[in-house]
Amino acid sequence: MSTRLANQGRLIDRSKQVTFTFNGKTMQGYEGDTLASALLANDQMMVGRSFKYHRPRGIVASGAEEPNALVGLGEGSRFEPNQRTTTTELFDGLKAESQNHWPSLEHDIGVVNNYVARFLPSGFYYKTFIHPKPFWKHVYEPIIRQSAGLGKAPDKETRDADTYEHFYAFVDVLVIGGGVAGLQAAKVAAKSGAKVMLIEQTAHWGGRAPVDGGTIDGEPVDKFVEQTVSELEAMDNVTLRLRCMGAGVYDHGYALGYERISDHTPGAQGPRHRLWRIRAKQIVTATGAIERPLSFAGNDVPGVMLASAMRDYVVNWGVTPGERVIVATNNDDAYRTAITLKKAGVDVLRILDARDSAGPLADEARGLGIRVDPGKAIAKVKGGKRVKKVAICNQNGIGGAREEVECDAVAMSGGWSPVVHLWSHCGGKLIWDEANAHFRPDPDRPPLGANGEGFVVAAGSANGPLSLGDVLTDAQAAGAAAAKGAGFKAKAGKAPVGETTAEAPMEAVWLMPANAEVQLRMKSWLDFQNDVKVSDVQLAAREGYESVEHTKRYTTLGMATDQGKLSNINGLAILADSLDAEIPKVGTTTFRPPYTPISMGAIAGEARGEVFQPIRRTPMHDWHDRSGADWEPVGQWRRPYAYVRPGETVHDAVNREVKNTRENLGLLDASTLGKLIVKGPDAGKFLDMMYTNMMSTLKVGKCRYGLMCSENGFLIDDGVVARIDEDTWLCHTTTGGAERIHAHMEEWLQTEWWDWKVYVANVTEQYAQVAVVGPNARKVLEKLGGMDVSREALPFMEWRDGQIGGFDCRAYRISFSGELSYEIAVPASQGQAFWDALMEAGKEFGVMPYGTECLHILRAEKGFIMIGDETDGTVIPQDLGLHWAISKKKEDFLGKRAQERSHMTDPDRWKLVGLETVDGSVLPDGAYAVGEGVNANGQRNMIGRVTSTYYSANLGRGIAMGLVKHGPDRMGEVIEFPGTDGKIYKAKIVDPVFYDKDGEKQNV
Amino acid sequence: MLILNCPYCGVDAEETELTAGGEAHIKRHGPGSSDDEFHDYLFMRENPKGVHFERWRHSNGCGKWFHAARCTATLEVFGTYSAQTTEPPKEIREAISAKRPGWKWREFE
Amino acid sequence: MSEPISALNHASYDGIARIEECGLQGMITLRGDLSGKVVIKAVKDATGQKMPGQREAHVDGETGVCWMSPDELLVLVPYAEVEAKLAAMKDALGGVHALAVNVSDARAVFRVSGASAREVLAKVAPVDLSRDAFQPGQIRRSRLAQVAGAFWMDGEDDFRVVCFRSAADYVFKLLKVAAQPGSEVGVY
Amino acid sequence: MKHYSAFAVAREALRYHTGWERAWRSPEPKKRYDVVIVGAGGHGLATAYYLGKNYGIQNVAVIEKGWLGGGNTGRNTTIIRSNYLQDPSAAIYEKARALYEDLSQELNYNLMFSPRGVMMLAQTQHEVRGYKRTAHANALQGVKTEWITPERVKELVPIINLHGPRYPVLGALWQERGGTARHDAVAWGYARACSNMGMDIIQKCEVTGVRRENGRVTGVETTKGAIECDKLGIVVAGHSGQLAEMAGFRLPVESLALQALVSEPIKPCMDVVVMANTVHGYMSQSDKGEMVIGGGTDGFNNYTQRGSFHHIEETVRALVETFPMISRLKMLRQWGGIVDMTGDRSPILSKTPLQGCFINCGWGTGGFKSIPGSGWGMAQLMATGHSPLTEAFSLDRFKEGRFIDESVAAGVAH
Repeated sequence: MSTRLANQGRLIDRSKQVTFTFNGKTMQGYEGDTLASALLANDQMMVGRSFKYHRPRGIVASGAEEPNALVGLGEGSRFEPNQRTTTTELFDGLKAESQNHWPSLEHDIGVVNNYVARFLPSGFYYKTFIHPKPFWKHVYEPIIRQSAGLGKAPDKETRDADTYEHFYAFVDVLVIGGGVAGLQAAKVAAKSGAKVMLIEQTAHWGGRAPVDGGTIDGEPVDKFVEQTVSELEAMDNVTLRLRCMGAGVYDHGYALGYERISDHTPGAQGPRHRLWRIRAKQIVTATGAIERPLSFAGNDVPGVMLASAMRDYVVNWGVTPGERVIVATNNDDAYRTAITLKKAGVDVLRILDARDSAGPLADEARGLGIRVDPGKAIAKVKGGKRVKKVAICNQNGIGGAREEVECDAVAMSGGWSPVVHLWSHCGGKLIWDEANAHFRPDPDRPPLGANGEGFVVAAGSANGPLSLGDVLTDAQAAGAAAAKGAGFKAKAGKAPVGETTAEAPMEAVWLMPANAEVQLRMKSWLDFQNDVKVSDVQLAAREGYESVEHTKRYTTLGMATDQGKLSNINGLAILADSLDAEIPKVGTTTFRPPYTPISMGAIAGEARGEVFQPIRRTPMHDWHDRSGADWEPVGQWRRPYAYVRPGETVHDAVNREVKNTRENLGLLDASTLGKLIVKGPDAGKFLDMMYTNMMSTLKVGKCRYGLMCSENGFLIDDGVVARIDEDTWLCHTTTGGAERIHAHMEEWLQTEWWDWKVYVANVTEQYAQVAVVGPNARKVLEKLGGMDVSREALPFMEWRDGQIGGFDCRAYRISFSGELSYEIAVPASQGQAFWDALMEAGKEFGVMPYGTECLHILRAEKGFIMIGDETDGTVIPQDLGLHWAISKKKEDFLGKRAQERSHMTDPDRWKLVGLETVDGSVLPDGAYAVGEGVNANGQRNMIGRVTSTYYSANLGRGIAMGLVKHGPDRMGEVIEFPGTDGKIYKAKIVDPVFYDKDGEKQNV
Repeated sequence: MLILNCPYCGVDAEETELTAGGEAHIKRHGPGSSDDEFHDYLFMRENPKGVHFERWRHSNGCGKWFHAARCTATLEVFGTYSAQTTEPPKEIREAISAKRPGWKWREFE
Repeated sequence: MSEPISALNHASYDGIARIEECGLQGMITLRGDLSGKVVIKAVKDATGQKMPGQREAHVDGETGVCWMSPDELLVLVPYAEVEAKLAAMKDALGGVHALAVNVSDARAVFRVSGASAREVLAKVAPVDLSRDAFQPGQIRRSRLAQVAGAFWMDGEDDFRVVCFRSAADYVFKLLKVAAQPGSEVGVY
Repeated sequence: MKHYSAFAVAREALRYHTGWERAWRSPEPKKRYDVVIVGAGGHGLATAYYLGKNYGIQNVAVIEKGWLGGGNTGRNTTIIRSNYLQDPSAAIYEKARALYEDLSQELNYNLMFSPRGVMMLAQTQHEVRGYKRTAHANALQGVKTEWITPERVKELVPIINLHGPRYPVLGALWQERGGTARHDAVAWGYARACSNMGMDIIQKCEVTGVRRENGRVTGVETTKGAIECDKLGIVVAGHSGQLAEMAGFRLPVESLALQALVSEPIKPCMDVVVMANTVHGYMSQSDKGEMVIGGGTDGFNNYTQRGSFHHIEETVRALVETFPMISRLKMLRQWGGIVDMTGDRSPILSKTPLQGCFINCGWGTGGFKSIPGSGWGMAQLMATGHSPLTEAFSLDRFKEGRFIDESVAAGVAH
């Protein structure tokens, strides 16, 4: 059984007991434990079920590479699925539950897959479940979906109780990984004066060197770590972060740091995670190495663990995963585990070394009384929910001639692979190291930065060297190289001297035993979580899925939540062997960020709830909100769709506003319309290019409606232009158009006509603008007093500066409703006061505010087009009968040439008309008119479509506009619009002006 | 996540401050141009895997348009320069030649 | 004429930094040839400040001038004086090609102050806000999360932040989140 | 070719699966083929397949620089839908969708086509009008879609937040028979069928030149030697510009990075595909349980298959707002592909100035869902010189100003 030892445990505080629950069972651990170490201390060997076969699974690693021991953590608004126990710090009250089983971890129905595993090899689902067709969607897939899926989904209405944030940091050198290599590299870089940031994913500095032993400059490793950290802490140019993982390396020196601020103190004040967006001139990846499992039958039984992990559990947390342990290895390092265990009082029954000979560590082991068997291998581990015994065979064989030994844990070591993920994310290349049988960074092909030079340097075991001495030497060089790359002079200096017991060379062992028969290969796991075995990779190769990417995708090797940290190289080697190719020729799959999964919350950062996206507000926003506004998002703005009174529906409110504005007085908050000042000696010439109409000839004091097209000919905006003085114009844009059109103007001025003397400024928000509309519009303004707003003093399509009701203002006599109408602009800071004054003064004239829907109906009654309704990016002004607004005199304007192309001048283009339903009903939004027959693809021929359709309370019937083929030539014709409701709507083609055809009302 | 130096305000701006504006040094063709000329002006774009000249706007910054010479295969930036030019300036072309001997882009090399 | 009201009417929040809306600030956008004598003099007359260089802000309280781009300045004057100053400026600029407009009401101004002020801004702007990179006397136009903004420092730990008036509510809420208790980063 | 079935799997299991044969042969190229297709992605393989199946043209080689299905076919978010607005788009995407319905059976390879339904949320009045318009158009185009209410949206997607503080869900355009398929399997299934017809799929073979005589294509130069052909199809997505240059013409396309990501797998919680265009995000849940999420394209030319992280951020924050329960899920993996974009963001399936040479490119973000329809139309075009499916997507439409612009329907073309 796994249990807490009486001694050891450098990271735990035995004076601080912590209580937690696993699957409802209360357990005890210590402060400093990980959830994994605490579970082991409570003899919880089995912690989950695998993805496909639902096999019992235990803890196999001690860090980020753990594939098996994932749990659902927390509850309610803090529940999180798939949390890795090995990287979860234990805290009091922690609640964890195991995953992917039903009804319970011990008794899981899904395990039936295990019993028929032979019938479910890789890719079996591509070959089966094909017939009968409807069964995939309705039978097979639901079963597969339910049995896959790993962690429990959070409740559908869950709202995350925590907050998240981002932080931008700029450094010369970012060092990722706080082991001895990272510490040393950071120190060297920092001493050059470079601004250094050092981040470490765990809660502790030093990495695994303190566990592995040895000395640095004659002192224990722990002491070196302590000293270096305090040296770094004392330097102003160094930032140190624990619990901050280097998640990804991106172009131009961008790196993501994923800081888990309060995962170990849930509910604490402040954000839970912080996503660091770090810009570094150079990045040092001191990310260490990960031990590889050995591929033998039953290597997935709970109790089989990486040798280094077993050592970690003993040394760091004072926990042993077993009391009678067998060690299997192809290298000397695993002997350290045996020695550590033995010294901690654990029985080490055998060391099975696949090699024929080992180094001095073997002598030390033997000296402690441990039996070492050279050339031996594990044929099979027996046991279901925990290890019971091991069958031993010769490594060179098929797995016969077994001796069986009872034990309760197995430590395995297949050698070490540098963590090259962060080196590789942004294009760093790898080379195959034959001696250590691993891929390591190729220093000649690093990721390239903005200047074309390499910007990532690997350091320590992440770069290949595995012994303490080599690691420190390498880190010294890496730190100096990074500082130099960042433009600093680093002193070469001498690396600290690391000393450990010398090791004999490892020997690559990709399968144990070397010629294992198929029954064993079918039980030799490569990818523990996704249940990919040696036989699966061999099957993929046999079936022609020869590219490493094909194999990965066909078998799902390396696609689990650990992203193949343990399985990739082993799988690759099996593939290479199957193809009879060299490993480096087969190559690796692509390493993609993040290094380990990061929370969606952290990625989203602060952008949630009220600050998810900006809501732009006019000065009268709060008044609208208080006054029943039913809001409509328009770009980033919100505009009142209608002001709904108690007892009214939205539709009622719209009809009331429509009638009142035509009959009495309506107020519209028009502040969102864009206002651009265009000034300069060449401003007239410039606006003549921007607009289809002539703006240079506009007289000072007057207004003109203008159309803007893209260079591709299509309408992009419209609005009223006012000439302010000899060289100044004010251009109104649509709501949400201000920034776009401002940018559009600047683009042409800066990149095409940069010699034209024109300045543009966006003054949209300087003003609150109110449309005062209706037969009583003049009366209310006259009541407020000030400027002469009479027909004579302020005629239609003119503007004046002055005062109304004591407010400085600019009044435009323009109308988008066909009514007598003024748009009055006052300084934004007085917008609300001005609005209040109008509401107060307007009482006797029946004033009511109106919203965007009323605005739309009023303009539709008049046949005025709306950008975004009548236009959709494919419509040219000619389609809309706006020839009058297209200057014939001008040689050039944006869009003119485009509008000469054959398809633009095609007489068959659909043209704007009015549409009146025969029965007075309202045409459906977006309905299409049909012609005869079908086209070559069997689609109904269409001859037109509805662009705007409303119920007009003033006319008591539905009105619409639409684009119809040859429309203007077909006045009076009735055409048919099939609705999606099955009805056919019949509408007569009419003039688009439905109300006050002679325009008498606006010009009074 | 690119960083480009805005030649107008001198900021090393990261991509989120910038707006990409497509290929640089395109000659406008208006009324009077042939269908082919107009088509190429609007739609035909160099799409090189390698050296490219393009327009950017420092939109969340000084608001100015500028040009950048960049490699589309490695994202290396050879330099940024004024938008008020009709062709890549000599020093930019030389900087590219130093890094990518034999490069070619449209009529420039 | 009624009492003018700024976007958030002096709203404030105390977290790891203090966030307060400053009320109305007179502002003039001035576009022109910044090396031209006329423009230099107009700026001097309006603010008493000399022409700022690239990304410089010469600000003293409610008066000052900020470099916005090679042909644009933001001129700060007390709100009550903006019309008079603008008229004088327009007069002075009479002969040259330039544009001066009142944008006082188009903007909102915040003060972010306190020991964590740099960190609060570094959460929302992609800008190096370390002491050696950003100091009083400089202005930076950038983005504040999802909207455009600009800021300068009136003193150590004391920023003024300008954004569009319509975005004031968003920026205030954004800064509040960034300044929430317990969110000190501990680097600046 | 060994027939795939549950019985075959059981039979093979008894001999430990040692009896399976290659899914496709791996031949050396012959000197000459009737047709050479460059690009063994979904579109190239489908083109070859329908050339053989519909027109009996089986002396075909499909040449692939890397490994088959290794480009955008294996990098997309596997969504299949045909609720497009414009007639030509609706026609080709619906053809594709309809072919997907029976493709597993036809190819004897389970592509896991799952018509789980695709929903496009309307979150502004403008989008409401746009999608109602699409629904009307679809009805006339033979594409079955409908406008559904917010209540129905919630029924179909229990994890959705209808009342976000920013944009409420006002309804959705719903295509019940849209869905997803296993992307790799589409390439593998077509490849197996092509190989079975005797076609040669030649991987790790890069085209280095296009042979021409008198304005006609005569073959290609490759890293495995010269190969003659009568007709050449260029179907290489992001690298179309390079191939076109070899063939002596230019294309109005630009290559951009498009990104996607998946979460860690969780138990089923979302059965349909949801696209939220106002906030720019879309998400579905794979059979493995991963939430599959699509991001946006960068605005600049890029061949690195890496995108900019801020697009991932924008997408994720939109989806966290739309589906708040994903906040504590974790992003497992992000990746990028190179998409080729045209001036109107619709594809090009066309003859080219070089006689005998055909181009299929510019699918932008719509490539996967169109594979069978594109292959069908392209095969028809190459075999007969004309296809109603591809006619509108010709190269000369830009000159005439005859665009196929899908962005008008408020929807972005994912």
